[in-house]
Amino acid sequence: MSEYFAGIDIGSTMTKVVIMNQAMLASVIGPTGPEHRKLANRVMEEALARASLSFDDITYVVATGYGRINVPFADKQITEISCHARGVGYLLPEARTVIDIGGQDCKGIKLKDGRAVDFVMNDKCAAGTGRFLEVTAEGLGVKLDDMGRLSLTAKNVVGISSTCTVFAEREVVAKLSDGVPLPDIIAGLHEAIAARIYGMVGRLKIEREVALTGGGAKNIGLVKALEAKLGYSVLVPPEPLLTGAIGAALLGRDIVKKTAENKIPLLRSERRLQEATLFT
Amino acid sequence: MVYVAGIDIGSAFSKAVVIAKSEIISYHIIPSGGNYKLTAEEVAGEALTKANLSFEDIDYTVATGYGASNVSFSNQVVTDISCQGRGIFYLFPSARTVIDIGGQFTKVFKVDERGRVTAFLLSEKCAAGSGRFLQVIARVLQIDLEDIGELSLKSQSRVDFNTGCAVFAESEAISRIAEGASKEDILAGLHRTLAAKIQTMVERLGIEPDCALVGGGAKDIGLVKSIREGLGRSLLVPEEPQIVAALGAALLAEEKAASIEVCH
Amino acid sequence: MTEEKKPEERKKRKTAAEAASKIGPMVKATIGGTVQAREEGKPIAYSFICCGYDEIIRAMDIVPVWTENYAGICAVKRDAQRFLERAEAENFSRSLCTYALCGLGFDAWREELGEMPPNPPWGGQARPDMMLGSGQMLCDPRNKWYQAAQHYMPDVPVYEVGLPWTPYEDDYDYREVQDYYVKYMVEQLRGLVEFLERQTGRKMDWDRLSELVDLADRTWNLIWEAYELRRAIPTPMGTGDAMNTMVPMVFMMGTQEGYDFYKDLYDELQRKIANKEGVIPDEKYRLIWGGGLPSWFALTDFNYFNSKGAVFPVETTYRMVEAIYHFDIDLTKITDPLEHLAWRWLKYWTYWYDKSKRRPGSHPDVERLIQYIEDYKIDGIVMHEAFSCRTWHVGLIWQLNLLKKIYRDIPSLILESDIVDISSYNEADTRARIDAFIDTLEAVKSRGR
Amino acid sequence: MPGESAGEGLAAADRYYRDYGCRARELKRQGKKIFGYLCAFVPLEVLTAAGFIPFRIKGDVNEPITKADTEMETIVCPLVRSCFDMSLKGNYEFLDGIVIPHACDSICRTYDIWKYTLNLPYSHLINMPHGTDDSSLNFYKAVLNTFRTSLSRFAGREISDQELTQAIGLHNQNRAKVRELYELRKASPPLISGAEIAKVLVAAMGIPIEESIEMISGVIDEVKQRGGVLASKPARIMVVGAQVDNVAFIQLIEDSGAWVVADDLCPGAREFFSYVDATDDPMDGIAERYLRKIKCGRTYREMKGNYQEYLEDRFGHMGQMIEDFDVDGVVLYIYKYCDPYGFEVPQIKSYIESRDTPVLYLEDEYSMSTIGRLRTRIQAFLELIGSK
Ligand SMILES: Nc1ncnc2c1ncn2[C@@H]1O[C@H](COP(=O)(O)OP(=O)(O)O)[C@@H](O)[C@H]1O
Ligand SMILES: Nc1ncnc2c1ncn2[C@@H]1O[C@H](COP(=O)(O)OP(=O)(O)O)[C@@H](O)[C@H]1O
Ligand code: SF4
Ligand code: SF4
Ligand code: SF4
Repeated sequence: MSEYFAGIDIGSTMTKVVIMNQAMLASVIGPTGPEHRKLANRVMEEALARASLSFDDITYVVATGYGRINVPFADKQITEISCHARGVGYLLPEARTVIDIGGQDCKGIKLKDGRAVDFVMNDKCAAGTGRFLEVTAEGLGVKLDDMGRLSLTAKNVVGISSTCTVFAEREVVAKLSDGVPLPDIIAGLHEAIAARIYGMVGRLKIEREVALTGGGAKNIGLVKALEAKLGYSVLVPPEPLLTGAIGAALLGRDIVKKTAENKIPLLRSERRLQEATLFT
Repeated sequence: MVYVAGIDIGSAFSKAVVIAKSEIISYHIIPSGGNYKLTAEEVAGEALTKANLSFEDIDYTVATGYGASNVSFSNQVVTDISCQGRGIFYLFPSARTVIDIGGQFTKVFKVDERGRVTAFLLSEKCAAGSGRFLQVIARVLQIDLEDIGELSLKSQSRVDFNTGCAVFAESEAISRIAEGASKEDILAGLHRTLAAKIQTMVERLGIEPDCALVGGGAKDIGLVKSIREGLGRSLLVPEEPQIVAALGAALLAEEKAASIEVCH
Repeated sequence: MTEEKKPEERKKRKTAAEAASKIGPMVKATIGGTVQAREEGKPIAYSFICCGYDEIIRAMDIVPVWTENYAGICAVKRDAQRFLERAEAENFSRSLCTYALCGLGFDAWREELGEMPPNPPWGGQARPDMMLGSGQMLCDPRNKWYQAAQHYMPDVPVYEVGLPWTPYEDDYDYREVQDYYVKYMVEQLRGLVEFLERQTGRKMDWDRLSELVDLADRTWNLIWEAYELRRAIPTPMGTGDAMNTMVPMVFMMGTQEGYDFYKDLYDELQRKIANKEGVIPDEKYRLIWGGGLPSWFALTDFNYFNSKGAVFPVETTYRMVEAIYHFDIDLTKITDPLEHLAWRWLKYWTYWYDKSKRRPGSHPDVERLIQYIEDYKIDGIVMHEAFSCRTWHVGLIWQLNLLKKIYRDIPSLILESDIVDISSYNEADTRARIDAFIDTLEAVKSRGR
Repeated sequence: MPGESAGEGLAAADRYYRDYGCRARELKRQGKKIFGYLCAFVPLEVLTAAGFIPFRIKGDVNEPITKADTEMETIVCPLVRSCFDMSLKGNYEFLDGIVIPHACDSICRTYDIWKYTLNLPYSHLINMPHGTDDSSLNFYKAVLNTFRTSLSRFAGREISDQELTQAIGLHNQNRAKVRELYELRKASPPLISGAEIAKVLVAAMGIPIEESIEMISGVIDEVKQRGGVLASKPARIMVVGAQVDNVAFIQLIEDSGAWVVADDLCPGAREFFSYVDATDDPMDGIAERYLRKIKCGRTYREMKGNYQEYLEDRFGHMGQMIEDFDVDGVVLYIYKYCDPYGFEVPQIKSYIESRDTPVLYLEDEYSMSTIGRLRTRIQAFLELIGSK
């Protein structure tokens, strides 16, 4: 009988689920937003449907991400640091450093033999996170998806001095009103955020290869800005948003394997696919 | 009849006021959006339409606010602090301390018996002390900005907040909800946080009665209540607190128009 | 209060005083000189400005590298961010003194490369043979910075010079304790001399030291007299320029070049006063820069003030001298140069104590503000709160509160930014604040009319 | 039911921790004089000898800082701001004076603000030198004598050598008790949790020294009696940092699946592990301890020998503790705007890591609101230790 593992990554912005056995069988990405959080089970159900499995077929469920504590149907909670490390170790084994740019935080992880050995994390200030771009995109009236592409057409990148997200928004709007071309502003934003990320992740003594994960990796402008800072190109997994969820599923698989090897009983929670009680 | 206009291009909202003989003929408020130049034209145009006037009817226009320099049709730019002072003097001649809760900053200032601003303080370099904080929260809680105040008054047990950053207030609010807090209690907590920051500024400047509260934040009755309780005194709040600077700008425009008349 | 609309042109910062315009080249030469000294194998020491013992360094022919100054230069060139980021990558908090962070980032980078980081401003900061730390009460970073730098240069020795001054207290008068303070400082300075002798293999020329100490004394007096000339209306020199002319005061004491500089400045100011030549012809508001180091990347803000009719005839920042003939002891009678340095230091820091004791509830810092406000006919106070330095920037609010309490209500503005980190600065915001402040100055002035 | 006497250890500690200052308030009513202080560098022996009760001013992570901001900039260490805030809000209304050491810029630069805004009958700054060489030591002795004289003036009587010697004895006894308490952490699992110890030590900062000795003795007895009640957890953690005067942070680590078994903190090992030696002039022993024996970033230590030896001299006590208490990982916990520690982070980190002990460096505010964001980091750190 084949064993199936699920990883669920409840991020601050996006909820991601993958189901794996030896390979990835299904994945779903949905927004986290406050009203969606209680629907974590729906995202899970959808993934199961895509994999044509029922919840009882799943051997082990690992939850990760910012909302991991609130997943009643998970067997174990593991931090996104370990999950991203595991995910990258699997997807891009040559990577030594991971930079994960999520919705509300940004992490740097140092890898050795596919395991996290050190990490840094910023979540004190929104600058340097996906939210920075979301907020400013909104201020500029640009779709988030277009930010990266637009910035690549910049001619004179403008400097953005504010690091506070809210103030940066105003700064860019003022620049726009002053007639500065949109691409130049967006490129400036990418540069500012790349500098923040680079300074923070630099604490780990960045080693090649560098893998970029999380939503920020979907932004080509940001990727380019970071590459300019690093002086070399980075690796991006095919779907960077899923890295943590894949890592979670894999860690679940590791746990099951290890318990089997050591012939110790597998500890599983009394789980059932129920609504996550995030709201009362 | 001499018509003049005051345009206040704020960081969050743009306001236009048309007056004649020091009486408000019409006013209009729209979000500032991504292009101040167009916004200015739009908000002024709307206000004029309401007054059944056209741009040609306006003798003099004073622009103020964050995006004042983008108002292509203005005759003069005046700092918003002077406009606020003028507007307050018109509305509440007895006010000596004024709190202005705007989109990016909170300002506290003192005005003298002629509406001149003699001292002021601006909130710190962080959006957490401004009205923007409320906007962020309104969005995350999926309620209309207008409803914030009413809702927070229903709070039974306030959730205490302590965050430095407006953007993070959002995630803090989400986690508090996850912990089971109600929207009402969260709002009440945020109001308290904001009010405490504002209170600190007022105390630093030294409060003198009467105290007026203006700016978009003054439309939030929950916040007003929280500030009133914190300061332990009553507050003068205009009917439409958001247009005070624009009104002041219009009044200054009127003075200017008059003096030009005299010159001719 | 109002301003007719006209297109805003971005002005390049200009210095009013000719003397001030000489500073740029002087500093450039100093920094270039250290890089050259390194090549020539002259002994180089990292050192802090306003250290209180410039003369010892000069008398020993040691080439000082003023590390705070270099960070300031990086900031002026708006090229400090990469060094700050580098320091952050070394795990230094971004809340620490950005002079230190910029310097440490630079050092870490230079040591890693074995050569200067790419395109260093003005040729870069030379690697030292020794570092002279500061155990003054002035600040922690000056105590910790070189210790931290040793992490990147473990072979470079540090000597820490303790030069505390007596606190202003209610429970005793500083004169009760000054003797043991001086004794300690002399011991520390002697230790410094011995350290330098050990490091360089040279002997101190005590006569030369005495001469330099005397030269510095004369420079102190000269500076004081030159700066007092700025009381004139219109004032011939503002704080924007003083942020340049402070250079010889804070790190060229005991040099003939420094003395000559102030001689020229003195003559220039006198000439200007005679011709009624001011920073701006029509002064509307006279302001005091009442606290805080400037944002080095935004010195043009001073010109902005000028454009609004405001001038700064006086500042407390960097005014690191008093006329020594005003001290309550005759310094010239103290012939031992080390003792002389110690007493000068102590008397400088305690200069306003007696005055303050005479006004109930006062404090020396506030007393100094009051004196300047009176002497220079000041209409308003501007301060700058730089987030990364506690030493000069904590207590500003309190000083204003106290001023209001024991003296009078006077318009004030506290700008918030930093000395080096430009990400804390927003020109539009700053200028909006300045505009608002000018409005209040006008309102307060017109009340009198 | 907690009784009235301080004797019964844990319960008393809990009560004093929860209602910090309650005992001082009582004593004040009985006519005692209470002296507030900040930081480990105030020689408490002198205060005790003068018959005054030293009371360490504490912040409150649950209380947002508001009042302090009306008088003081926010670019100060948040701990100091919170302490000041609590004082302004009247929580320490019973103080007769404050004694502040020249510890760090945050403390030193706010001294005047404190002094002027609180307007207490007595205030004094102990102007400690940075250096530890002989001339600095002599100077420090003179500074301490100035303090002694000033305090005598306030007390209206001399402070005798005999009183000093007696006070030294008491404080040393207290220190010995704390050491004994720490011994209980060496077992695996420890006999007493980090959170419990933190509570006891914080409680001890706010009560007279005799009562502290009694309370800690009580705790030791109780813990020995109850035996090994704590569950086994996979990691043993040491916390290094400045003043951590609340349990929340330690509790957070322990809730995440580890025991906190050692520290270099105030209040904690930094402050309690070194004794005052008996010397002919009691002030000699006091000066020696505070200037040379307490190892804190604010004090400058000269390099003797090569750089490695120098690091050993500065941070060796941390290494020793890691060994003695069988520590698996170190959490380096520094407040924003803390200059003495901020500049040492790379050195401490590399020193500890060179001993093959992982380090988690956290920079924090002083507020409960940050606990959530610290949690993920701590859990990840524990996962990382666990997978080693
Ligand atoms: N197509 C896209 N282009 C650019 N950015 C994107 C895109 N999709 C998502 N993002 C960014 O990714 C972030 C979410 O990333 P994610 O790694 O899922 O974060 P979290 O785990 O915190 O939810 C969003 O804030 C958004 O800015
Ligand atoms: N109807 C409303 N109810 C509550 N708050 C409001 C309302 N309208 C605006 N606000 C608040 O007022 C702020 C904008 O105030 P405003 O004075 O217009 O600022 P600015 O001039 O900077 O644009 C917004 O950030 C929002 O928090
Ligand atoms: S005084 Fe301030 S700016 Fe100068 S070194 Fe010290 S902390 Fe830095
Ligand atoms: S860490 Fe050092 S300076 Fe800070 S309170 Fe403790 S002993 Fe004092
Ligand atoms: S934590 Fe640091 S800054 Fe705060 S009081 Fe202690 S030594 Fe000073």
